Amino acid sequence: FFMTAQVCVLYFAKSVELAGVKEEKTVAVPTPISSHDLWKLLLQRHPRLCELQDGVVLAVRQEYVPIGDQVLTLGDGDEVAVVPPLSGG
Amino acid sequence: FFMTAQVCVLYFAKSVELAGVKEEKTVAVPTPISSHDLWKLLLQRHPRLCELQDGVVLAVRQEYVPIGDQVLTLGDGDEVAVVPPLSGG
Amino acid sequence: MSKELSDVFKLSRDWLSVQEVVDSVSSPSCGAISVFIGTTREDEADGRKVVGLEYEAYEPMAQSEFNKLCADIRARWQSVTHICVHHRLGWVKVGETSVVMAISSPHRHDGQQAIQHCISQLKANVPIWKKEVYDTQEVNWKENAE
Amino acid sequence: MSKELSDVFKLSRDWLSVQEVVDSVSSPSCGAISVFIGTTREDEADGRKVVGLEYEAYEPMAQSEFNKLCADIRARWQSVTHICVHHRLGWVKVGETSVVMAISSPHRHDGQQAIQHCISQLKANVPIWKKEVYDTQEVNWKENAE
Repeated sequence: FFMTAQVCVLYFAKSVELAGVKEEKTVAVPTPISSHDLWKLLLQRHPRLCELQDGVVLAVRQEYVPIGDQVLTLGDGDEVAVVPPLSGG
Repeated sequence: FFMTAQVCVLYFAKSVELAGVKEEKTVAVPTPISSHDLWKLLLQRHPRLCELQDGVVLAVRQEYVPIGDQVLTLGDGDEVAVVPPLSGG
Repeated sequence: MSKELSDVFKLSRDWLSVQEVVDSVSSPSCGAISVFIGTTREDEADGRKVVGLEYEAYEPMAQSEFNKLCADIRARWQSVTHICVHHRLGWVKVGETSVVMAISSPHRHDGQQAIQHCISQLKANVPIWKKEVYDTQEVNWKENAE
Repeated sequence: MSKELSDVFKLSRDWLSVQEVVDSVSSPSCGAISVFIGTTREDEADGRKVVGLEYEAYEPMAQSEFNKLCADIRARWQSVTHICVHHRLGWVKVGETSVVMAISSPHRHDGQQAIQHCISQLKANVPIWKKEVYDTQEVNWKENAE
């Protein structure tokens, strides 16, 4: 039994250039969903994101989530971010 | 065969209070002399310096010299300093 | 003596003031302030000269990761009193300061270890990115080694 | 790129400027500046309150010991670029800064280790002394633990 959540997807750094967008306010996403499947869904929307494959992680509700088996339960309005390798400092 | 040098003795920190003087421009000192005997000579001039006994060192021509067997060759005008434990910083 | 502790994080599009960061961690109970300042270095890559860096952040998450980092620092070095980090966003010319951080503590050893942990964990965990901009107009997104 | 190195030591009867010390080690080749600031802490000893510290130095020897310390630092961390230490003399009220030191280096690790060595060796080897002055007018010459 799956539901759909309307999440807000944020892009940062190189992922903005690859996706061609900084923010998508309502993206329909099945929930629950593994972080791996969530990433695949974003890759379908923006195939050039595959350049980031190595080193990218997601942030869900402002918490880091590695791309893998972890199952995420999403709600409407939740923030999902594409997080390329950090370079602050 | 001993000679005598007229050295300048400088006192710092607590040794100023104990000696009652900051600087003695010409103090006659036999040379060569061990640093231990040089310290004894200063103690004879200012007996209260014995309060510093533990932890004091000398500086001769602005180089540290521990109080011990080291033999010093002094010349007229050489600077000898009484160096209580440091507390900079 | 009750001890007030402060954790201050600021993302700024303006020039950073070292004095302001130092002042914000000063405390009469602290004998030691450890400071780290990161600046953009003159550099070359493949014959191109770096003219500056462009920073961006995931701002609310940067603040929450900073809060976690402060909790981690305080768990490791319990004498740490105040922590302050100011980080630039936007365009930072070569030679300008990109980050200033200061930590105060009663004695110096805790603060010195804490400041090293603070900069390495900030680079590892706080969502901030920079791209190098070259004299050829080309750009390159950087990646922290650690 | 030829590298100018500077070692600056100042004994000052005036208030110390952190910015001045930081500026004097800045260099376009350096991405990292490590800073240590020592201040006089509010303290009590046997029920007496410390109101301030009185510093003195064997000035020419302090300079020559600082020069030796810089040579030692440069031998241990060869990427260290500039070293600057400003130290107060005379009367320093509680809460005021007694020493500011900064070291610049291309990358941060060398500078962070060097600054720790710099403060501990300064305390151990540079002929400077302080006495605590209490609210009772009593005084006590201090002794560095290390």
